[in-house]
Amino acid sequence: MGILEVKGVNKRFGGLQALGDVNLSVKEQTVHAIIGPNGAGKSTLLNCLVGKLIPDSGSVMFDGQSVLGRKPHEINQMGISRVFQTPEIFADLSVLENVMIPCFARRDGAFRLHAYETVRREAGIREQAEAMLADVNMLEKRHMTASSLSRGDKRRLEMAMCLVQEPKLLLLDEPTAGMARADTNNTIDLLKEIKAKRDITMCIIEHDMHVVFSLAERITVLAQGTPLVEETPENIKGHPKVREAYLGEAQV
Amino acid sequence: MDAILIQILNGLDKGSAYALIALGLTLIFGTLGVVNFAHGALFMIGAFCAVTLQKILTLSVTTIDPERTDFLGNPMKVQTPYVENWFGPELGAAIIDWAVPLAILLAIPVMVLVGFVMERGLIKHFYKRPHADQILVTFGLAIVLQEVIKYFYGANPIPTPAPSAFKGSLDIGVWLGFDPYSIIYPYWRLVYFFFAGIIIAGVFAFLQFTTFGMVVRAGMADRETVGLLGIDIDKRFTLMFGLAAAVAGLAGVMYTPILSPNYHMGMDFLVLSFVVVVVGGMGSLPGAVLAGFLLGILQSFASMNEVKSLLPGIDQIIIYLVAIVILLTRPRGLMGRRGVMED
Amino acid sequence: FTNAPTGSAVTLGFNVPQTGAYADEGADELRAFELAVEHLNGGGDGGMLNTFSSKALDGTGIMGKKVEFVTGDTQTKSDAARASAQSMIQKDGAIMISGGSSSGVAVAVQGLCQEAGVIFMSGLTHSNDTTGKDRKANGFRHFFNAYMSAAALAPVLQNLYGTDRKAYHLTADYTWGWTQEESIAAATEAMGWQTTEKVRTPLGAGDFSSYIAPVLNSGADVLVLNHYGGDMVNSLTQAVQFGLRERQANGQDFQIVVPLYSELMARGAGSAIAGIPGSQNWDWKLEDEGTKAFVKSFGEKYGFPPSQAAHTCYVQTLLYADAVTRAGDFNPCAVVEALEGYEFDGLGNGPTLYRAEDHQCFKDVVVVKGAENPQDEFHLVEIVEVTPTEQVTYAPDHPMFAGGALGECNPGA
Amino acid sequence: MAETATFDRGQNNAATHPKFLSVWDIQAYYGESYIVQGVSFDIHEGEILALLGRNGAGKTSTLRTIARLDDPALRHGEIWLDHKPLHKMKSHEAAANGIALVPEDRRIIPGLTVEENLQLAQIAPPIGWSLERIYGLFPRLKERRKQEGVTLSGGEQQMLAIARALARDIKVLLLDEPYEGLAPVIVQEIAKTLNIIRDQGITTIIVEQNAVAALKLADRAVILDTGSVVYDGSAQEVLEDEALRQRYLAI
Amino acid sequence: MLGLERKDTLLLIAVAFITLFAPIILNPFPAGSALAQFNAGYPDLMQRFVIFGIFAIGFNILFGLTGYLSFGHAAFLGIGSYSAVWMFKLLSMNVIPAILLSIVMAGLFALVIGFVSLRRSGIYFSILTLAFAQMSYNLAYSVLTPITNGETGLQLTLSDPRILDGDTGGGLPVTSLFGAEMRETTTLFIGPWSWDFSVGYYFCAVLMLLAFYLSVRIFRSPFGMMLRAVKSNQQRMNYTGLNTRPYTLAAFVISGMYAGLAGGLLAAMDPLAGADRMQWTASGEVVLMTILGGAGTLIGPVLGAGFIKYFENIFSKINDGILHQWFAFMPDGLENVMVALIHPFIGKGWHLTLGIMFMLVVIFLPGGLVEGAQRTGRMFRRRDRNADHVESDAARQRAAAE
Ligand SMILES: Nc1ncnc2c1ncn2[C@@H]1O[C@H](COP(=O)(O)OP(=O)(O)OP(=O)(O)O)[C@@H](O)[C@H]1O
Ligand SMILES: Nc1ncnc2c1ncn2[C@@H]1O[C@H](COP(=O)(O)OP(=O)(O)OP(=O)(O)O)[C@@H](O)[C@H]1O
Ligand SMILES: CC(C)C[C@H](N)C(=O)O
Ligand SMILES: [Mg+2]
Ligand SMILES: [Mg+2]
Repeated sequence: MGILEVKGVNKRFGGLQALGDVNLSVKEQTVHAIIGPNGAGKSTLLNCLVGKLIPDSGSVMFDGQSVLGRKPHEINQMGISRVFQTPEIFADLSVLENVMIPCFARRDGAFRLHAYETVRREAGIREQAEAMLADVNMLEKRHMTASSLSRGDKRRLEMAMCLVQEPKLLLLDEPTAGMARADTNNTIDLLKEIKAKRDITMCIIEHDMHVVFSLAERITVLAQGTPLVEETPENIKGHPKVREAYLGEAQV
Repeated sequence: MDAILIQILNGLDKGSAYALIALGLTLIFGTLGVVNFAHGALFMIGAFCAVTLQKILTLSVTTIDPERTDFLGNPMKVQTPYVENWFGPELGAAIIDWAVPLAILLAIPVMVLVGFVMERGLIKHFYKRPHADQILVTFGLAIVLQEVIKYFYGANPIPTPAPSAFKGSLDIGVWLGFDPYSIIYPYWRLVYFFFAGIIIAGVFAFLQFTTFGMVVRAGMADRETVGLLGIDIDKRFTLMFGLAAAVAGLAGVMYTPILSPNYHMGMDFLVLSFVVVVVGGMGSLPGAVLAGFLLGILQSFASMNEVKSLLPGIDQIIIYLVAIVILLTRPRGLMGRRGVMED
Repeated sequence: FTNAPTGSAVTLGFNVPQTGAYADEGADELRAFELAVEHLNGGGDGGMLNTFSSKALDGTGIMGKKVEFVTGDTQTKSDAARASAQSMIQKDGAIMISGGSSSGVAVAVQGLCQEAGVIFMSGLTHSNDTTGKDRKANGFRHFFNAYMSAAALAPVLQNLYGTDRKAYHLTADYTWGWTQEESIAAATEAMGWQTTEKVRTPLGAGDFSSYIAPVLNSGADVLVLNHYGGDMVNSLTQAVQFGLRERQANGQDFQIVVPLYSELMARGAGSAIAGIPGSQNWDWKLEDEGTKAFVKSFGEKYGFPPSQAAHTCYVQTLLYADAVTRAGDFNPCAVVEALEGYEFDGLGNGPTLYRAEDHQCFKDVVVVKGAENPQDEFHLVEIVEVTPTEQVTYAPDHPMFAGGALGECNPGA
Repeated sequence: MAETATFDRGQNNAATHPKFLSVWDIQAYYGESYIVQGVSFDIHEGEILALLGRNGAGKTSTLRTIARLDDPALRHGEIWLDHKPLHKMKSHEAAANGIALVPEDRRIIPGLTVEENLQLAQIAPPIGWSLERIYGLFPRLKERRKQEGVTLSGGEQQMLAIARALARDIKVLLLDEPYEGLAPVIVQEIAKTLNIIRDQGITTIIVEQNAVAALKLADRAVILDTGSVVYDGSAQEVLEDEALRQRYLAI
Repeated sequence: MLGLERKDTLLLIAVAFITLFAPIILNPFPAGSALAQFNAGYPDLMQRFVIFGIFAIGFNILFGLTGYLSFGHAAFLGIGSYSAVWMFKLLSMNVIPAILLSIVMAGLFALVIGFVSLRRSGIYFSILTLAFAQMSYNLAYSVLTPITNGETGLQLTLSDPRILDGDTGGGLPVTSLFGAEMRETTTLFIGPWSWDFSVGYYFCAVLMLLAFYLSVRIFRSPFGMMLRAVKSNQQRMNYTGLNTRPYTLAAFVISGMYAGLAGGLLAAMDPLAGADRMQWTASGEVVLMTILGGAGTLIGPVLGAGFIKYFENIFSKINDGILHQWFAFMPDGLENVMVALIHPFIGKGWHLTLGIMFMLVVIFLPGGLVEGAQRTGRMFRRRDRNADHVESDAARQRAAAE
């Protein structure tokens, strides 16, 4: 049994079968990559996991519990965090506050009326957030308003926001897209480090094969809404179908 | 039965007014995304175009009639309109009589101009500003416009009768086989209804059969990108504003025989027109028109004695009640588009 | 007592609607106040000071103190009106407040003046409540009320339209509308009319068509419009548009009645008003000396005849000044005493009494109708009859006025 | 193919040199923050220029300035395209003169379908590729043409953004991270397309984090760091000079 | 101090100082001088300043932080007033129970209305709140007259039971705080100046300071941060494991209670509750106050409230007679020209002036009055550009918003 069990999930958008009978099992404390051509349904699948979309049929179990029918915040509180394909951050807030909010969410749950304490006094939370920002090399930008970050920085910020929650399952939708190569490498290291430090499971979507092959232990290839193969990285590299449908002449 | 029919007719009429106002408002609010609290003022200015034309047409030469005396016992000043002097008393009187429809000719250029000036001079700087700022500035403008009108025309309503050809009413009931007088409908209201129909159809056709509507909507959603595609969106926004102002103004002109114009009529309609637009759904022209008619008719029904005796006060709150119910059952009003002013 | 004048001047507070639907009434009231102050201070031609039966006033202000005034905006809202009155009392030291153009405002401000210990000489307020259940010792009303309108109108209506009539009421849905509806219905029923329906309409409805249309088939043959201001202009115009006046019902011509009239409303309604009967507190076309004097000084100063709003406010100011002078004291309680039961003449409408029990003024009521062919814009209203005082007088404990108590006069701090 | 440009700083050479697009000492601000700090380079017709640099170096800001968007605001410097002063234009005028920008976050217009997004590009002249031709290049878009543009998958949106640029008759194509989020096969496709575009004489500036891919395609490279040019030379050289890459790109 | 940061403490002290000395500050001109017209230091207006300040502070907690624009907040003000007057009629003239009931009732209504309205966002939310408030207003004006006394407004009468107070003698009783009458005023004369110190004003002022202090705490609390996050990106909130609904609802209820408090105080100062208080124009007014002062800033709403109330009460009272007094020193012709020029803007033209001021402020001071204050402040201390401005962070957040 994996920590995440997706069984027979279907999702249609009008005439389009975005997901057709997807089965996926992600083992605890592994990094599982999902790759596939554009429009294959990768993001749609993640959307079904975090409650953004409700599949037409099928089941999604996390840690032995079904996530279907739960609200996004409940799912998050179960231990699933997600980095989106286009950065979703609190654009009007400072970088530091962006990271503090998930810290609060982790400590206090989905709602707590702490209207009389001051944020300043929450030293523990702030230290946590600053430590996280330091990890992603953004500490010196902590007082910037998030909207004025460059795009690559926004991605790093979003990742920090998810990591700081110490989720059991981290879903990453193209976390390094638009990141400079150096930062991509840093990110790979960071994810590896976190993985080593904590019992975390990761599910990663990437088009950057360097990232995929540096991190993934299992790879599922999705094409036109259905899993094509699920294999170890070594086997994927040489897989003819995958080469044709996805990799092309790319060097991996 | 006839009581219900007559309420439907009344509702259609009220509905056309709501629909016309909401239509203009949707162009600015639902399409340009500007919370225009001055829209009511535009409606009012339209109405005062009719008043002004009437005033112009009755500009008079003053002669002293020593036979008669005025209220202080001084010799009486007699006023004869210039038009009667120029065109003869009969034609002159007829022209004066037709002041309201003629005012359309005055209102179109005036309103388009007002729209242009307002957009270029003020609104232009507020597209990127928060809605709150738009509210403040347009509300300020509305107050200013309304006070200016009050300064020149006073606070009391000014009668602007329909041409005498449209006085009286049509006995629709007789056609349908009811007793005479059971369903009657004033001619001018019929005119208003058809007028509304024409304007609505015209605006729809313009936006449907040209790319104008699409471009403006796109420009609203993302003006930067539209600029990257070589489109001068500012010009189109200005035009759109002129169009919206003209629609609002014409709605006002033709409404004057039904509602004697006064300086606060715009504010009176303002809140209601926002409700109509939102119930129709942000950004949807058909939605605005539909909601206008729907609320008009419902309001008519709610003012029937039978209904009122069951639910006292229902006629005063029906619009709001319906608005609440619709907005709770349909998240984006009747036909709203996703993402328009939802945050 | 509150705001006792110490210097060489005394300050009066004129609280009128300067914005909102009644702004024109307010403007006319203000003109009248200014004129009154001018006359009190010995300026102008003296106006009604010359015709007033009391000769206490001599054009040297009030008790030798020059009259000054402050103005405020009621916005025709109770809240704003009270704020404005408060500021006149607290900031400007006004010792008397007058003006206003709505019963709600009048009652609210009257209550305030009672608490603050100043005199309130109300302006336009027609609801029975002002001197009925909401009467106050410090407040006086020169305007007539709904009951008196009804009492004056009823006989005229009987003459015009007979005793076999079915009336349909459209009523502005608030306190003033209700009391007028109640009064008119009672008076007309007393002479044999039936009331088929009383329909309440929301304030400022704009389009009344859905209330008017059902009148057609209701079996009624008279429509009573208990509306005022813009509402009345619209409901009347629309009723005429719906052809009510050309209609026949129950074998008689259909008729419309507007119990409370004003010249400004008549102007707004245009030709629709022709022939419609109603009542007024006063009209500039009255023939008495006081009226003539007032119309002359007002007309010469402003170029048009005064409205009934102007008249009321002018008279209220003179009356107050006179009462102070007669009492020889600015103390509100002395003023109240001087005004209670006071009889006078020469301020229009003939001999007049300020009744002690409820501070309502009793005088002739003017029944009017819209002119068919007005000779100019000032003759939109014709006087039908001047109803003598006796006919509109009622007992202080009349049920329509019951439930209130004057309390004691309050001189304040 | 490209002559390595040597730019005389402090002088506007655009008028005298037969350069196609000249950017001279542009300085641009977001509000009060000084972001583009005097960038100069020029390009010949049909050249492909790779504009590289770390996150936050100012690449996007430079492209936006050239496309004449309101933000960042150009306060100093000149931009000449084919003897026309872009720096005096607004973005829609620049577009009419042949500039097209494929923005980094794609900027598909909400509320419009895929096809409407393309049609919108063809409202103002000059008009480029026909819809058929575009669909020929991106069959995926043809399939999805009735769908609302913003619901496309990330990669599909990227295709639409590029397609939208091609729908106009352009002289200069500014690509801000065109490969981001695209599957390797598609990246190869697009690279091919860019070559086709170059063959038609369209000048391209490409900003890409995937520096290697961009350099392979490009004739010249300009590297930015904190808003200034730190390298301007042949792309080949950057590809080959490890030390250079390490210094400016950390790869 | 008080658990606040230095700059907030300074702000609080400044506000406290200004409110406490308002009777002096607002009456800068000697009584009887030509400019005395501009004095605003009389009890009724000062009370209104602070009461509407409370209203706006509360509104700002909802609008300034979450971005949810309620167009029906006046309903809560009205409910507060009605509750308080009923308390005066039935129980006692002591203001404490009245105000408590106001807050509780307004809170309850806010809970219900907020629960329903918050199911929608953006303009849909605004219209829902507007609809609820308009319904309340229309009903209060007509059908509910037995409870609200309709157009006239709910007032005290001699026949009210007032179980705790017992007989009050002949006149109407007055509101008080354990015997201290709200209307009690001491006037201090110093030279030509006169200053009014009224019990009612100080009562309101203390509550306003309390309300202000609370709002500072809320702004600086994690809760406040969450609300700003809601405004910025609700989606992200949800995917971060936070349930946005209780946050917004809590903000709505808190701001409703502020409105209730304001309504209760209005009634405590002047025991009358009119339906007009619930009309959309009244809801609009608090919106305008907040934006005018600077939404999302701490002190802005109070400034906005003061600004509007000042125009309403001071400008509307200037009449031609006063103008003539001012310009009396000029030659007659010139005097008349000046009066004619200014005439349209004062007295009955005060709305015109207000409208123009709205436009000027929003055009030239995008952040509202607070922004104006900052600019002036900046002008005075050009030197230390980087100095921390008291409000700058909030203003910046606001500028970045939407
Ligand atoms: N709301 C929607 N309505 C209609 N179609 C949709 C919707 N959302 C996604 N789709 C379609 O579903 C398909 C799968 O989309 P998805 O975003 O899951 O792709 P993806 O695998 O993440 O691709 P990419 O790698 O390009 O991001 C696409 O063809 C997309 O156009
Ligand atoms: N709207 C803005 N307001 C203020 N500063 C901004 C804004 N946008 C970008 N910046 C700043 O300008 C600098 C350059 O940003 P730019 O987006 O041009 O970088 P970039 O080179 O494109 O980076 P990336 O590779 O991450 O996309 C960054 O420091 C960024 O923080
Ligand atoms: C203006 C008044 C004469 C009538 C008004 N409606 C009232 O309440 O009394
Ligand atoms: Mg995707
Ligand atoms: Mg970039």
